[in-house]
Formats: sequence, C-alpha cells, structure tokens
Amino acid sequence: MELLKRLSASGRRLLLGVVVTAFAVVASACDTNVGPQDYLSPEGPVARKADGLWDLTFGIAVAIFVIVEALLVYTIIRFRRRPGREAAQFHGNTKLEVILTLIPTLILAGLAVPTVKAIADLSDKPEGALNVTVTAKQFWWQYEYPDAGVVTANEMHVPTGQPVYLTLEGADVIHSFWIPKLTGKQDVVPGRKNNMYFVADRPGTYWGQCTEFCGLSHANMRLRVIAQEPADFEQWLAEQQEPAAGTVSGAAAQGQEIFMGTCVNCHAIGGTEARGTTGPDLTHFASRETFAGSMFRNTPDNLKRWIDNPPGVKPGAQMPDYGLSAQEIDAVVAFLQTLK
Amino acid sequence: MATHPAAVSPQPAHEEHLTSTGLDNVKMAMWAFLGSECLFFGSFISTYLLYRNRTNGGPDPAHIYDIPFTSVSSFVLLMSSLTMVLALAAIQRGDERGMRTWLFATAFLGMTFIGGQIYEFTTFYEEGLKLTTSPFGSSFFVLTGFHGAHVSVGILMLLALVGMSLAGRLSQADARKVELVGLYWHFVDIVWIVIFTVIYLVPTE
Amino acid sequence: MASSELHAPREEEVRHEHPTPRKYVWIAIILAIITAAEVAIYYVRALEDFLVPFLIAFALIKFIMVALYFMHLKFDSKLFRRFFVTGIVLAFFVFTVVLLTFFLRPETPGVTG
Amino acid sequence: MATAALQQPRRSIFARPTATTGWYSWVTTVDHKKIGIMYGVTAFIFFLLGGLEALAIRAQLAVPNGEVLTAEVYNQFFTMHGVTMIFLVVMPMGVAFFNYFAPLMIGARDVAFPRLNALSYWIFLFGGIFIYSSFFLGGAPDGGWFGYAPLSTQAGQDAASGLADRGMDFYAVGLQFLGIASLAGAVNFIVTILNMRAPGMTLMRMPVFIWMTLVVSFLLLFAMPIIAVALFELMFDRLFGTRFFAASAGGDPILWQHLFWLFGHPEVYILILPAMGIVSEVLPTFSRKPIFGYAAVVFAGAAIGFMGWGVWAHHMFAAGLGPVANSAFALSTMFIAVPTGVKIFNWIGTMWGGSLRFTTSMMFSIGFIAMFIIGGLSGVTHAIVPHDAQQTDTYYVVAHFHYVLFGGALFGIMSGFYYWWPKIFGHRLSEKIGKWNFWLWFIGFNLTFGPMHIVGLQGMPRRIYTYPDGMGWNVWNMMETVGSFMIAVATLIFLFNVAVSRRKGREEAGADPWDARTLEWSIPSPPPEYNFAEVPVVTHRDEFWHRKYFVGPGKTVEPVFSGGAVDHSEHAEHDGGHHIHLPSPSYFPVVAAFGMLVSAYAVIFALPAVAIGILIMTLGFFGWVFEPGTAE
Ligand code: HEA
Ligand code: HEA
Ligand code: HEC
Ligand code: CUA
Ligand SMILES: [Cu+2]
Repeated sequence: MELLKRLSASGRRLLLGVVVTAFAVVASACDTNVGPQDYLSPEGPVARKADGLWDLTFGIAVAIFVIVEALLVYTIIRFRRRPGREAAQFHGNTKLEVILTLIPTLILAGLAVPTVKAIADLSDKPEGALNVTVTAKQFWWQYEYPDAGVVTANEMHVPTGQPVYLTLEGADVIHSFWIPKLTGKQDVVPGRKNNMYFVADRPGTYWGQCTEFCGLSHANMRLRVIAQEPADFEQWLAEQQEPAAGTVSGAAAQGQEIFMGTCVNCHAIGGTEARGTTGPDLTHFASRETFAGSMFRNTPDNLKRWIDNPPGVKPGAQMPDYGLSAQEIDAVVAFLQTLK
Repeated sequence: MATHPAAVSPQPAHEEHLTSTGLDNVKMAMWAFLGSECLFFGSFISTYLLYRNRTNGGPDPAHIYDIPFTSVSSFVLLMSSLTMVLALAAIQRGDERGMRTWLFATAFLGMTFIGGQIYEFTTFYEEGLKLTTSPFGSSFFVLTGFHGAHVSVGILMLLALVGMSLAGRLSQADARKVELVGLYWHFVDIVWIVIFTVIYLVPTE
Repeated sequence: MASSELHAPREEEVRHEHPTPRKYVWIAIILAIITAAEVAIYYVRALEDFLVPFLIAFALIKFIMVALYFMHLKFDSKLFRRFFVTGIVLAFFVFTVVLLTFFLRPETPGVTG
Repeated sequence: MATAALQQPRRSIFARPTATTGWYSWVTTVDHKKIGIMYGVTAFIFFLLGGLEALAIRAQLAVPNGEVLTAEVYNQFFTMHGVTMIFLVVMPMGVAFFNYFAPLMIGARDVAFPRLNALSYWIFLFGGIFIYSSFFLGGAPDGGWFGYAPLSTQAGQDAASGLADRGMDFYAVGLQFLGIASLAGAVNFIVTILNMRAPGMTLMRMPVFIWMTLVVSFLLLFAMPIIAVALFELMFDRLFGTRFFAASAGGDPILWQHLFWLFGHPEVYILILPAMGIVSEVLPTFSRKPIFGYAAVVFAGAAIGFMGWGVWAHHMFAAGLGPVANSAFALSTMFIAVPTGVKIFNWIGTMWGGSLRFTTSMMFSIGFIAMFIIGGLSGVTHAIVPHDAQQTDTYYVVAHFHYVLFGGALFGIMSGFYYWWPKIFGHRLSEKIGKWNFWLWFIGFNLTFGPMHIVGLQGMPRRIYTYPDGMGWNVWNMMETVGSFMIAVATLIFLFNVAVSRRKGREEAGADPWDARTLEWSIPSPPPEYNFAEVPVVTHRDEFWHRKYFVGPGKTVEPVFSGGAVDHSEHAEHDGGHHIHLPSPSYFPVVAAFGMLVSAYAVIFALPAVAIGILIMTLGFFGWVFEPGTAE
C-alpha cells in the first residue's frame, strides 16, 4: 500500500498501460516458443493459409489495441482531477461519433474480404487426393484407406506433397479432428459426414488431438500424423495390406490363444478369425509407435499395464479389465509384438 | 416533453391507471410473455420440420395423420376462440351470466379438443408411432403435447374464472381478468392454426 | 420502440370501440370457411402444385384475423403489437436460418466449411 | 407496511405477513431492495463456489500430469464452474443491480410485480441449490456448460461413457428452473421500466443503466424459451428415451448446438450489458461530465442486442455447416464489433475533458474498458473462420471469454459494488483497501488469463484434465495458476473490506457521497422502504445533477441555491412514509418456488411425485391469487 501511495497518480496509471502492453508484446513474441502443437508455425499449405490470415488479423488487432489503449491511458492521465480544473460540459460530437463508427466498419469490411475468400478456397475438394475415412470413437481414432483396404488406428500415415482428403464419421459422441501444424479442426459428428483436407510439406511426425469434449479421456484422445516421402508411404501401405504374420510359437502362441478367446470380440487381426470392430484393428499393431489414442509409447511395459487394467490407466477407456494373470498378460503382449 | 399525467397524484395506489404508457401492467406482461412464447413454439416447430421425414423405419406423417379427424378438432379449437371473445364481450356489457355461459362453452370446446388429442395419441401409439420410435415421433408428440399442455392450463384458468364468477368475485370491473385469459387462449389457438397447417396439411415427401 | 410512441399515452388510454359480438361471429364464420377451404384443397389433386403456398396464405390470414380482432391487436396499443410481432419475426428469421443450414448443407463441407 | 403496523391484522389463512425485520421478513419480503440484496449475496456465495472450483482446476493444471483431481472430478468441476459463473453469478448479479436500482433510478416505489419478483428470486435460489446438490446425489453435471449432445444424452446408461449417472439430469432440470426465474424477471423489468417511470422520465431521459436493463430483459424474454426447448428435448432424451439427438435413430446432434447457441450468444450480451450499464453510470459521475453521446450509447446497446441474434453459429465454425453459412456468420460476427466500438469510444469521450476522480469504483470501470477491448479484439479474431478452426476449443477461446466475462462483466460488477455500496448500506467501502483489491485483482486477472492466449496459440485444448510434458505449455500454466490464487487473495481482500467497513470506519455516506447524477442519490442512504417520499417529477436526463447544478454562462457549472435540490434528511422525516401504499409481504412466492423444487427432484428421482410438487405449486399460486391486497 505504501508503495502504491508513493507512486504518483500518473505513475500508477502508466503501470496500467505497461502491464497491458506487455501482454501484447509477449503474445506476439510467442511464435518463437514452438511446441509440437503450435499452430503459428504451420507445415502445410492449409494451415499456412489460416496462418496468413492470422498475421493480418493479429496485426490489425494489435494496432487497434495500441491506439485505443493509448488513447485511454492518455485520457485518464491528462484529465485527472487537478485543483482548479473544471470538467467541460459537453454532450457529444456527432461528426466525431460518425467517423469513429465508420473507421471500424471499414476495417472490418477490409478484413471480411480475405476471410470469405479463404473460406471459399478451402472448401474446394482438392485434385488427386488420397482418401482416408476417419472414425472417431471414445477415445481413439480409426483410419481407413478405402482404396487400399487398409485399416489402422491412432497413427495416420500420409504421403508428403499430396493432399489427403478426409471423410470424418462419428460413432458415439462428437469429437474433433485436429493437427495444428497441418490444418484446423473439423468436428466429427455422429450421423453426419464432414470432410477436410490437408497437405504435409515435409516428412515428419505431426501431433494432434481431439478437441471436442467427449468424456473422461478427452484429454487422452491424441493422435499422430506421420508424413512420409511418397515412396516410403507406398511401402508402408503395401505392408499394411499384408495379413498379420503367420504362425507364432512359444509364449506368443499362448497369447494368441487367449486373444482368440477373449479379445476377438472387439479387435480384428487381418488373416485370422478376429474380426471385432469395437476396438482398434490390431493387424499391424506392433508397427505403431503409440497406442490407445497415442497416449502411450508402444513398449511391452506400457502394453502390460494397459491390458492389466485399461480404465485404470486411461479413465473411461471402453476396454474392460479382463483380470488376466501377469503370466497371461506377458503371453498376450508377446503375441501382440508379433503383429508387425 | 409535457409533464406527465401521473404527476397529478403523488400516491399511485392503483398503479394500473397511472402507468407511464397508460397501458395496463398485467396486459403488457401478458403480451411480453406471448412474444416469448413465439420463440418457444418456434423452436419446437422447427425441430419438427427438421425431423418430419426421419421416421427411423416407423410410421411416417403421410400415413399416420387422420386429416378429417384433426380438421374437426382444429375447427373446435377455432370456435372456442369465438366463444372466448363472446365471453369477454358479455362481461364488458356487465352480463355475468352470459360470460359464464361462454366461458364454460370455451372450456368445454377446449376439453373436446384435448379429448381428441388423447384419442389421436392413443391411436398413433397403437399404430406404432411412439415417443421413442423416431425423431419424427418424438418431435410430433412433444410439440403437440406442449400445445396440449398449454390448452389444459387455459382450461384451468377458464374454469377458475367461472368459479370466481359464481363466487361473486368477477364483476364488470374485472373484465380485464377475462381479457387476459382470453389473450392467452387466443394465442394457443393461433399456435394451433400454425401447427394444423404446417404439421398436418403441408405434405412431406 | 420509438419514444414518441410510448409517450403519447393518454390517447392510447382512450378505448377504441371494440367490435360487436355480431362482428365476432362474422369473423368466426370467415375463419371457419377458410379452414374448410384449407382441408378441401388438401384433397383436390389438381391444386397439388399450389397446395403449400395456398395453405400458408390461408394460415396466415387466419392467424392475423385472430390476432387483430379476437386479441384486439387492431384496437390496442401499438406497443403490444410490437412485442408480439418482434417475437414472431425473430422466431421466423432465426429458425429459417437454422433450417437452411440443415437443408442447404453441401455434400462435402470443406476443411473449415 | 406502516399502515399495517398501526392496525391489528385480522388473521385469516390468507392474511399477509407483516414482519419487516428478522429472517422471516426476508423470506416473505417483496421489497425490490431486499430482494436485490438477496440476489447479490446469493450470487456472491456462488461466485466463491465457482471460484473454488476454478482454483481446483488451476491446481490440477499447474504442472503437466497433475494429480490433484481425477478426470471425473475435473470434468464436474469445469462444467460446474462454467454453469455457476454464467447462470448463478453473473446473470443474477445483473438482476441484483436491476432489482435494487431500476426502481430507484426511474423514480418508482417498487417493481411492477413485487411478488413475481420474489418468486424469481426463490426459484433462482432453489435452482442453484438444486444443481449443487447433485454433488451429493451421484455426481455433478460433467458435460461442459453447453452440454453438447449426444455426450450429454448418453449418460445413465453406461458407466464407462464418462458421465456421472445423474449429472446431466441435474443440468437439464436445473437450468430449466433458472430459466423460469430469468423469464419472470425479464417480464417484470420490461413492464417496470416501460410503465413505472416517474412523471417526466421519458425513455430518452432514462439512465443508460436502465436502458441496458431493458435491452437485457428483451434478450432474456426471447432467448430463454429457446434454451427451455433445448433443455426439454435433452431431458426427454435422457429420461423418456425420445430421439431428438440420437444419431443412431436419425436425430441430429447439431440441432442441440443451434438451439443452445441461439440462446447462448444473446446470453453473452445478457452477461455484459448490465456491466456496460454500470460503467456508463460510474464514468460520468467520476468525470463530472454527462455521458458522451447518450443517444449513441443507448442505440449501440440496442444494436448489440439486435445483432446478437444473428451470430450464434460462430460457435459452430468447426461443426461443418458449409462455407456459405460460415461466411455469413463470420461477417455478422465481425460487424458486431462496430456498436461495441461506439460504446468504447463514447466512454473515452465521457472522460475526455473531465475532471477524473480515481475512486476504486472508477478504477474498476476503467479496468473494464481496458480489459474488455482485449477480450473484444480476440473475439473478432475468432470470426476469421479459417483461423478459428485453429483457435476453437483451445485456451485461446478460454482467454477470450474470461477477458470479456471477468475483465468485462465482473470488473463492471465490482465497480458497481464500490459505487452503490454507500447507497445500499449507508456507508462506504474503504477506498484504501479498495485500491489493494483493484490492483491485486487486476494483476492477478492478467496473470491468469493473459498467458491463456499464448498457451492456446501453442495448441493447448480446453477441457483437458491433464497434459503431457514437453508441449511448451508448462511455464504459462504455472503463471496462470499463480495468477488465479492472486485473484483469490484479492477476493478475500474484498470480503475483508466489506467486513471492516461495516464494523469500524463506517464512513457515513450520506445521501450523495459521490456527487452523482441520477435519482437514486436524491434519497437517503439506505433508502427508506417506500423509496421516494414524494414521487419525483423529472425534467432532465441526469435529473438529480440538474437539481444540484446548472451550466452557467461561460459553460461553468454553478450550484443551484434554491428550489431543486432536496434536503434529504428532512425529506424523509417529512411524512415518514406513513400513508404510502406499498405491497405487503407474502409467503406464497416461496411456497410456489418450493413446489417447483419438489417437482424438480421428482422428475429425476421419482416421476410420480411430480404431482406433489405441482400440488404445492398450485396451492402457492392459489394463495397468491386469493390473498388480500394488503396486510390489513
Ligand atoms: C460477456 C461475454 C462475451 C462477450 C461480450 C463476447 C463478445 C464477442 N465474442 Fe465471444 N464468447 C463468449 C463470451 C462473450 N463474447 C463466451 C463465453 C464464449 C465461449 C463459449 C464457450 O465455448 O464455452 C465466446 C466465444 C466466442 C466465439 C467462438 C469461439 C470458438 O469457440 O471458436 C466467437 C467467434 O466468433 C466470439 C466472438 C465474439 C465477438 C466478435 C464479440 C464482440 O462482441 C466483441 C466486440 C468488441 C470489440 C471488438 C472491442 C471494442 C471495439 C473497438 C475498440 C472498436 C474497433 C474494433 C475493431 C475495428 C475490430 N466469441
Ligand atoms: C463469469 C464467468 C467466469 C468467471 C468469473 C471465471 C473465473 C475463473 N475461471 Fe473460468 N470459465 C468460465 C467462466 C468464468 N470463469 C466458463 C463459462 C468456462 C467454460 C466451462 C466449460 O468449458 O464448460 C470457464 C472455464 C475455465 C477454465 C477452463 C477449464 C477447461 O477448459 O478445462 C479455466 C482454467 O483455468 C478457468 C479458470 C478460471 C479462474 C482461475 C477464474 C478465477 O477468476 C476465479 C476467481 C475467483 C476466486 C478465486 C474465488 C475466490 C474464492 C476464495 C477466496 C475462497 C474463499 C472461500 C470461502 C470463504 C468459502 N475457467
Ligand atoms: C469390449 C471390447 C474390447 C475387448 C474385449 C478388448 N478390447 Fe482392446 N480395446 C478396446 C477399445 C475400445 C480400445 C481403444 C481404447 C482407447 O484407446 O481408448 C482398445 C484398445 C486396445 C489396444 C490398443 C490399440 C491401439 O492401437 O490403440 C490393445 C493393444 C488392445 N486393446 C488389446 C486387447 C487385448 C489383448 C484384449 C484381450 C485381453 C482386448 N484388447 C480386449 C476394446 C476391447
Ligand atoms: Cu474425442 Cu474429445
Ligand atoms: Cu458468441
């Protein structure tokens, strides 16, 4: 309190201005702090288009912010009460008011043009796209490559340079598909089909996650897009088209038996009688880096913990705990690891 | 602006005669409420319009509606507006008996309408259209059900008026009360005019 | 609500003569005829193409007649009419837009579209 | 009441209660001032609850992989935080101010329907208690404050679905409840403002705050029925198995979104306009100037109200409505910045050339302008659809709405507290403590919500109970948490101020401590029960100021020496309000509201028991209609 009192009146008001502007500066500087989901550093033309609009809008917003706040700060400093000064009694100034209405109108009209144009551009279906059907379920993603007959989960492989055209279908509740560096969000709505597309410029792993609140593990419904050179992508696709590796032996065989007894109800493994569709397709499970909504790295330990008690490690997970013994779990995991 | 009329009396004991607009408080409230109700029924009607073709394999509008039957009950409700307004005219003349008769007639027509609705609902249920059958079923029953609930509330108010009148508590000076109930009643009728046309008559594909 | 409207109160207070019961009955007869016409054209095959516009027009006429005469909007304060019309127009506007977003939705809504 | 006290009330079952002090008088009161205070106190208690939930949220998110809350509890907390702050704090706070000051500012003795007013309050209170009781009855709502179907309809059937069994039932029924209270209040205020004005108080002489109340009331009038329908459909889906939002049977979840936001966007203006009204009263008083461009401010308020009806789908840009719809809503959304800008500029114009006194109230109002600009501008950036597809459902949006809701609505409300406290309680709040309150609040606020812009742009989604390390979000989240606890301290300081100013200090305020401009300051503080011993006759906008001053030749302000200015203390003694007719207290509002509460529980737990609730309600209304007009 003493400190505040000692600050002169204008000093205090200045402080106000400083705090406020500081945030604008920090906000504009934040581009430099790039995280894996930072959408101010786009890696593809779709995200870049949005980003270009952002730069424009943000620039205008900062300009308006600085001008109006400066005017405010100037006003409160200049017209603070001082002995002998009387308030001027006026009721308005029509001309000024009209001008101050027109200026924002014009600015916004200016902003509207590129916005509408970008909306129109982005709504065209791209030529020569790779089709992928995305189905969102609590709390994981299924990707189907209809032209190749491949189904996988959580990690989407795409070729670089080629547009990827997604058809989004919801199964239970609304989810939203998002890969910040490649494209904005599109909701996945049960009973509807939505579409979106994106292009990845360079190979790499892009992070994303579900952004429509969908229940307990909404936070854990993450995803990865793995962009590969077209040749690598073709190779991956070809591998995925193969059925799962043939016969297994040892612990894995026991695991397979358990699997075919219980897990078949929900999971599919290509080339076997496992055709469940409730859970992710596990045909080439071992080739994935992450699992369960990209929540866990695909390591034996994580897998064991998962199978031991799915809802325990992932709240609300729609896969029950089957009460398998540690030995049985080891066996199942050994089996899963053969699914290259 | 000129001095306000209410300035004459410093103590507005019966403020309804001394309001700023000269309009009756309760009547203004009623009209505001009816404005609000437009959005209420608007929401249900548009829900219905969205869903009328979504039958989920159950009965569809074209086959389940019984137009002659509903036409008759619509007509009954329409005529209840006439009896309502005649009740008001009666009390404004000071004819309490006439008012009671017309009020009762209005309530009776209203009950006939509700009876028809109950019959309609039962028939639909028997024909396989239930609240849970399809979005069409849900939106149909809930829309017409809420309308029916409004009619029922109206009937209660009408009967209450009749009761008050019989107890000697509703004289010519209280005509306003009849007018208010009337406004509500006519509104409910108006809503049915829309429902009858848009829901029953306009064909679906 | 223009202020002038609200501030010419005394004139509003002057009760305009309400219609007579005779007039009410006439209106009811007209309403009944329109209703009959509505149902009739519903069954006339020849008019199929015009059915919807006709129905809407009829309903509108009925609606307006009840509001104007039975609810006395014709004789009552403009303010009341405004409350009511605002509600109707607003409802009509917003729900038309809502329904359009459903019925005019493109096959393949684009990335952000 | 005075009359009643003189005569021995005759006892009948419908006799009206007469107590004017003690708890009973609060339960049966129909005095708009008491009801206003009850609204304010109740809403503030809910603010503490909503704030505690926020603190828990912040504690959980302070560090990655936080372990303070489980996912279940987190989801309940953020949902209840949003529901509380919107429906149980900011809305009723607005109503509290309307209640207390609308009649005073238009020179009326009460609202048009005093008992309806009491009914609104009780329904609101019971509705709040009802929703909060869910914490003890199987879990609070946890589907987010906008309860998107089908997540919100899914519960009760599947434990793994992620929803507590009954939570969203409480949401659907509870909000319905609160909606009825709001609707009744809206009708009441519309009639009060249009019909109960003192002689000469034309519409264009009404204080801006009254205008904003009127606009808000109309918004409520037309918005509440829409959410009512949405909630009915949700409730029926959950309780009776209707198919409104069941995609598997052909229902469309997007319908819920339309209905919700058709209400929801007007709602956000319902939240902000009262604060804008408060600011429009505070600034002229402490600038010693009339408001700049009165007509424009009023018109802008009405324009915001109108335009607010054409923008709802900007909450659904990612839902897949199609490019045409998205473009149209982008445009309408952008242009709503124009009338809002008019207000901002006119407020600055009001201060321009003034002689500004930086009381705590004034500082909160200035803080409002400064912060609202930030929130408003981020709102406009949301309208850029292709980029909103990036922003939506991230903390960038959370930042936007806290800047407008906290930086806007709550700053305005705090300003109103400091401004009108002396009128309500007869003594000021300490200015010294007030400054601490303001600065801590201001800094804490920016520390909490400023970084949310950044973390949002870095891709942090909202409504996540946990996040992994290494996303670049850690620093900002820690800052936010620190900031939120600073706000908590500032809130405690406010409470301390209330306590201290009440006990000691007690700077007697007098009728007009701020040398203010509007009618409520022309009567004693706290105002007598009948408000105005003599109904004022209004000849000017800023009537009270014109009774005190006139603008002399050379544009100087001169005090009025005779006539106009009233000597307030005597004025009250003058006739002691003895033969002023006031509405008598009544217990039927609380009875009717209680009946509704019973039905609400019955709907969820024992459907047939609804009949009991309706019976109580009917008895309440029956008594309401038949009780005598006064206590005699
Ligand atoms: C008090 C409440 C309040 C207010 C006043 C506003 C005001 C505005 N809001 Fe906000 N909004 C919310 C509360 C509010 N909002 C909430 C709660 C949500 C989230 C709901 C949820 O998802 O949970 C939300 C979400 C939200 C979205 C959806 C974001 C998303 O989910 O993706 C959008 C999109 O367009 C939006 C836009 C706007 C705009 C354009 C304004 C405008 O009215 C702002 C206008 C003001 C200014 C622009 C500043 C002053 C003007 C000038 C200084 C003039 C010059 C300016 C220019 C030329 C630009 N808001
Ligand atoms: C007016 C509205 C309002 C207000 C004032 C606030 C205030 C605050 N909000 Fe609020 N918030 C919303 C409206 C509001 N919020 C809404 C609508 C949502 C969206 C919900 C949803 O997604 O569904 C939201 C969501 C939301 C989130 C996002 C949650 C998520 O998406 O996962 C966060 C996260 O930090 C947050 C934080 C805060 C904080 C720290 C405050 C602080 O400012 C709170 C400050 C108050 C206090 C700290 C209280 C002080 C209490 C004490 C001092 C204790 C004393 C106690 C006793 C004596 C009993 N809010
Ligand atoms: C009731 C259906 C069901 C049964 C039975 C079931 N699962 Fe699952 N499983 C799921 C669901 C649903 C998921 C996705 C959970 C999530 O990510 O939230 C899943 C995920 C998995 C995953 C991670 C897949 C990925 O790529 O993300 C593995 C591995 C797995 N299950 C193995 C098993 C094994 C082994 C068994 C048998 C012991 C089994 N499941 C039985 C439903 C089931
Ligand atoms: Cu799926 Cu959130
Ligand atoms: Cu909005």
